[in-house]
Amino acid sequence: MAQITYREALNQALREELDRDERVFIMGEEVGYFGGAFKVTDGLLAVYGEKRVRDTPIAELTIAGAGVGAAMGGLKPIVELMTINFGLLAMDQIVNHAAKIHYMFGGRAKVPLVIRAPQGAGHQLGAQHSQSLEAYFLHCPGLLVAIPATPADAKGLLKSCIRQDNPVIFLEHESLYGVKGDVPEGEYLTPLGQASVLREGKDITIVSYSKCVYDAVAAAEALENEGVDAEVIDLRTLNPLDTATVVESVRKTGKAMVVYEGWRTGGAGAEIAAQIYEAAFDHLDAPVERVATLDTPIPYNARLEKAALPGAADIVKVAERMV
Amino acid sequence: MAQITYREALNQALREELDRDERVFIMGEEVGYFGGAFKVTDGLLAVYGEKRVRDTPIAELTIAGAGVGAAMGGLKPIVELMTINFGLLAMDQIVNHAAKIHYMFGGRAKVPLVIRAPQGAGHQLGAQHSQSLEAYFLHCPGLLVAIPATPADAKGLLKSCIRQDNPVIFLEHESLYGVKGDVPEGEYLTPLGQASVLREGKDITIVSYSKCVYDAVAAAEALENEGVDAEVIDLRTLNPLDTATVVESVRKTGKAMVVYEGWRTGGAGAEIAAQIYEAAFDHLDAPVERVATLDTPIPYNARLEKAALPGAADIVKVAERMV
Amino acid sequence: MALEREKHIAERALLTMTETQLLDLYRRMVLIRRFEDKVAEMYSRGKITGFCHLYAGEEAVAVGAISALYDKDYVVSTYREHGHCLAKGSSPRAVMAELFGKATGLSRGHGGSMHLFDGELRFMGGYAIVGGGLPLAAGLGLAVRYKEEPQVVCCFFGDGALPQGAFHEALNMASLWKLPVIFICENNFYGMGTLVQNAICQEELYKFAEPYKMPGVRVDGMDVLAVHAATLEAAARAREGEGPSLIEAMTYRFRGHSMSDPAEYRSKREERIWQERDPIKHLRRKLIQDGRANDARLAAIDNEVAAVIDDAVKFAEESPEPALDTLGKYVYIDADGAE
Amino acid sequence: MALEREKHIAERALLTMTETQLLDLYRRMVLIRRFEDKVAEMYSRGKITGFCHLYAGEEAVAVGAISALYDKDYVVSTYREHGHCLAKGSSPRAVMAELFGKATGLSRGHGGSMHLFDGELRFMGGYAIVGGGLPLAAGLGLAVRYKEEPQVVCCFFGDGALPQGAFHEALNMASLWKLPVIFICENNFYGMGTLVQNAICQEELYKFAEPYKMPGVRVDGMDVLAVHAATLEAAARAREGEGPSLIEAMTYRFRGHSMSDPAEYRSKREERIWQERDPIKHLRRKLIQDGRANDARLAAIDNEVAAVIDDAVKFAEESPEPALDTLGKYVYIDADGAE
Ligand SMILES: Cc1ncc(C[n+]2csc(CCOP(=O)(O)OP(=O)(O)O)c2C)c(N)n1
Ligand SMILES: Cc1ncc(C[n+]2csc(CCOP(=O)(O)OP(=O)(O)O)c2C)c(N)n1
Ligand SMILES: [Mg+2]
Ligand SMILES: [Mg+2]
Repeated sequence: MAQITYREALNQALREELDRDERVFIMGEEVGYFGGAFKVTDGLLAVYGEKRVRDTPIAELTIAGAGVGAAMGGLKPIVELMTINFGLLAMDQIVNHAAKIHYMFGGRAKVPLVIRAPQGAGHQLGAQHSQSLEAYFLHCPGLLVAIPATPADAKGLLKSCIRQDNPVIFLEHESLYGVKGDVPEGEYLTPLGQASVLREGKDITIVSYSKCVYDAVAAAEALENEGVDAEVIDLRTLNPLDTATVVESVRKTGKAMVVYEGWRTGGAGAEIAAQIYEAAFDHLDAPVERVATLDTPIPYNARLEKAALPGAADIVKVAERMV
Repeated sequence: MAQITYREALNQALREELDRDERVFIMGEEVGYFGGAFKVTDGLLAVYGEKRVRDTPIAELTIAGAGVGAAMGGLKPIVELMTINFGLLAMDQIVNHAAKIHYMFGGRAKVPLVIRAPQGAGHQLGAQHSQSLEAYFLHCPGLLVAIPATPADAKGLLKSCIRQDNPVIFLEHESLYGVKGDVPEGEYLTPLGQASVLREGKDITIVSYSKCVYDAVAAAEALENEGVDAEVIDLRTLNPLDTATVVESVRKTGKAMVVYEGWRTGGAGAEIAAQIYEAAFDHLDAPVERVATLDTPIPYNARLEKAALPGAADIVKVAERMV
Repeated sequence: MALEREKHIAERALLTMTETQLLDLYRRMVLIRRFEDKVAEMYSRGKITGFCHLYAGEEAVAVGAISALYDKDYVVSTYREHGHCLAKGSSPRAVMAELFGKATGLSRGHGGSMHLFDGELRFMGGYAIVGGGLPLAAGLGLAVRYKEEPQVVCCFFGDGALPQGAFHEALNMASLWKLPVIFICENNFYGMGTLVQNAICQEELYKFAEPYKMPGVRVDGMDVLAVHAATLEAAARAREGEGPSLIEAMTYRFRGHSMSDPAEYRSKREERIWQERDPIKHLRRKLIQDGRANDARLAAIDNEVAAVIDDAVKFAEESPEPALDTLGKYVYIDADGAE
Repeated sequence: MALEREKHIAERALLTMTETQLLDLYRRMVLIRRFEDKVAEMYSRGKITGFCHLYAGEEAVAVGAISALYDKDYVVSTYREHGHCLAKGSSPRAVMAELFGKATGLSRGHGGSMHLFDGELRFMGGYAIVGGGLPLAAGLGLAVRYKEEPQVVCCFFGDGALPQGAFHEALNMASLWKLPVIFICENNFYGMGTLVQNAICQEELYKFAEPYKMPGVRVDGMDVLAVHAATLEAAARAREGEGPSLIEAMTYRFRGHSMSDPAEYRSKREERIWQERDPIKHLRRKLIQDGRANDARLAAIDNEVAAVIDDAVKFAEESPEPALDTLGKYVYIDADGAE
């Protein structure tokens, strides 16, 4: 198994699926000549040509909508939104169209579309460039939401998403592109809707996804020194949501914390917590804690930004309070 | 006190604020000559003229954005989105602009903008016209969310929203426009962030907002016959969220249910439940239940639509299970 | 004046068409009219519910345009799509059943009046977001070009969609990539109660084509032959890889915006003027004048159509409601392709 | 050719301007250039972080346009807005401090390079969503007209914003309502790495003005006087209630898209050609040729400006970071107006 970056893993998944299926193509701002704003599609234009790696104008609504149309026309588009912040311009095509079409036409139309978008804060990009918006997409029946943390899952989930027939929002974290990890070469599929238990433990369950998974693991290691044995679960997809794995863990530990980078209020953490309560209320010794971004737009100043975001230290602090 | 409809109450609030403050004006599709798609602005054009009651082209992104700009230019715009479904086209101006501007400019700019929009299902309008999207706006620091259930609150909240200086999403329910209730004449302000206890009870707390409040009250009456004494709380605003009133009630009843028309998963109910758990975990005898719309786009067929939506019978059934 | 040239072309079309073709145009227009009249009746009887936007008065646009296409060409439409769907060839039974919310409906009762879809006939759906169909049409055009197929995509939308950003974005993308899309704007002078000149700074909507470097023409949308001819031209161009066109068809809806709109913003006089230009009467008159058909033949078609519509209603009435368990179906497609 | 007429007007502007005015234009352009050069230096030293888009090369556009406005006129900008903000008169200290993320910054360290705001000077902000400022500008124009004030709104955006729906929607609204907005497109040939002709089907961007029934002109964006003259004309029109205009200023960014972009998609040759057309050198040459200023006077300005910039850096360096408790401030405004 090769150690490659999250970025390379995505690039590999794209190559393999472009090779595998003629109907797969990529479209988005700067995905071709520029190789992608975050270089995820680097080198693909040279190999696959303009037909399959298509630069678009800056027009998010119609980029997404053209993806929907192309999918209905028999292709398997992979649309890159340069970041999810700009995806707010495409909400109508994502929520009113992509997510509704299969259902409102009684199952007679389908939209096999993957929309990839980086998101997240941490680079002082300010309020309009630092959002984590998975909660919007989670609250939208008809739309799958994949949100990998590791290079292996970045590859495995992307491939799985491309192969299935529902519209998916595939959210990458801008801070993860350079992260390295073991990634199986060639055919490797991560199933949608299966969380992965990254670390077993018996004292507390830390549920997370995307970048915060690394904070959770770091926190768990720190907690180990204090004699606290934390289990860390990476959800990998938010829809489908693997409640079973989470609940099983909580039944064992009796304590749960959800860690994510979206805003605390109304975020995915509330949903995950609600599902834990609903399925494991009697096993819980304390309320499920949410460690998330403070309810403020993200400030530019480095110190303020850091203070707004959740980190390993926050997790440790909350865990200490809980056990 | 006069018995007037929710629609008339809104119309009254608009008239009073137009009279009170020269900077207040209304803009949106069909708000003038047509009197509003739901006739909320009926008769206003004749009295206030085109300057203050402005018909716009169909261009939601720029209607909202022009509202933001006009607010920054010293006016107090009230923007009507014909329904919140079309508001998805305006998400960029709402989330990336209206909600961020005050913060990202260090408090030096302000956006005193009210965006009114009807929402909700129940009239067989199909998947693209039946959504309840308050959860998106709840998950957006910088944006207030008002969502009145009664005619009195429709008036009182709208006036309060117009008078303050933050951007607000003001969500009306399409099924409530014809509902009548006592509404104080003249000056009447409902404070933002204060839930109202519509019915006191000691056995279970039913937290709701918007149209579902009526279902909750009807269910509470039905439950009374079965000897179950339910307390019903209408949140009235989701941001600010009056957790204190809810928690106080739950401390008393030990059981809580959240009833709302958004989709179950990732909806406001998860957040409300999470806050209840966080503040009153030790007082809860059972998990907080969520009675909400099933996780499917809204179908056209009447029977299916009804089955997808939460109703009084669902509340009763869940309450019976809980007590 | 843009319309003059188009009129000549329409006259030529009349001469070159066979009688079968002409009668087929007539038949399709009558089918739509009768269908819509019946829908209005069924709506007032509570058999059809929700929003319902009728196409009566505009038949020449759908029929003129779609008759200029091949079967495998795609059509994208709006919430006012019964006419487009029927013109594309969908079964009146399945359309009526959908409006009745029945399991036998085109969208299995999940869609209703605003969301018809007929994939086999490449009627790619009615969408209820103003302007929402244009990006989809661009995407379909992209798929056609990608697969190197000869099809075109015909995208209908109202004058009300012109001010939407999606219009601009889709026209740019289609032109930039030379996609085979025919954008047909049904200019019926109103978007709900708003006159076109209160919604857009440029009343001659076809003029928007120019900066996008595509042909823009205005045609008489009450003349099925004029629409047909303009669409033929646009389709030929699209098939030759020369890219999209914009056609503005001047038309009029004989009824209110939807079943609940009495259209009080329009004058009786205006309505009368347009009713005199009824596209069906117009074609009927022409056919008889030119000796291409006689009264009896046309009356026979009228009767035929009436029977088809009655049958459609009967079918819809007798069809079952969708089973309650279909509520949760069609939200997702399983890995094995099941729903 | 659109540029020819504009060139004559520019020549006239040179003749009619006072020496003070001309030197002020020069001073402002030099100020921006030196500021940006210093920002690049500070960025590479890690004093400035995040995304940072420099304006070097494009100074003639901001300075030409804004010098044609009155103080109370509004300016709306993008993430590449240091130049517009300085041209509008903001203190280099407060701008630099903002880039340093300091409490003394224009946006108190909450905004950074992309989000400058100076309400008193009616610099209405830099926005980082491509096309996001256009609807705001329409709204500001509406406010001006509502209050029956004589101001205009000058809205800057890049060529990359042309394909956005917001462009179309805002131009339509501004024209329909005759709003006093001057839309200035800074056509620097690239949106990030994408050539304008790969993003929009119409390379002569000013031609988009026509269907919106507003004047559209293309000006030499390396000639401050040409931009100034075109803006004066548009502003006069707007003030007279005749509505918006579109100005396309042909310009070039001397650096990459942002500090992290080496601009590998551009040829050295192309960059050299444009550097020869440096707007500052261009004005300098003209002033000397026409005897409106001499080398010494211009050099004195250069030195003055250098001192201002050094002072700005010193100020920014020495300013405090925002207090940690400002993190939760400015999210909402309390009922009593407090934050
Ligand atoms: C984005 C959006 N905004 C508003 C509406 C509400 N609405 C439905 S139809 C309509 C008018 C559209 O007029 P036009 O495009 O001219 O079509 P016509 O009804 O005349 O065929 C409006 C405003 C909508 N469905 N979608
Ligand atoms: C809506 C949106 N999409 C994409 C981006 C990413 N982005 C930032 S600047 C830029 C290029 C814009 O180019 P242009 O408008 O020509 O301005 P320039 O940078 O040349 O001044 C892009 C794609 C964004 N900020 N906003
Ligand atoms: Mg119309
Ligand atoms: Mg550019």
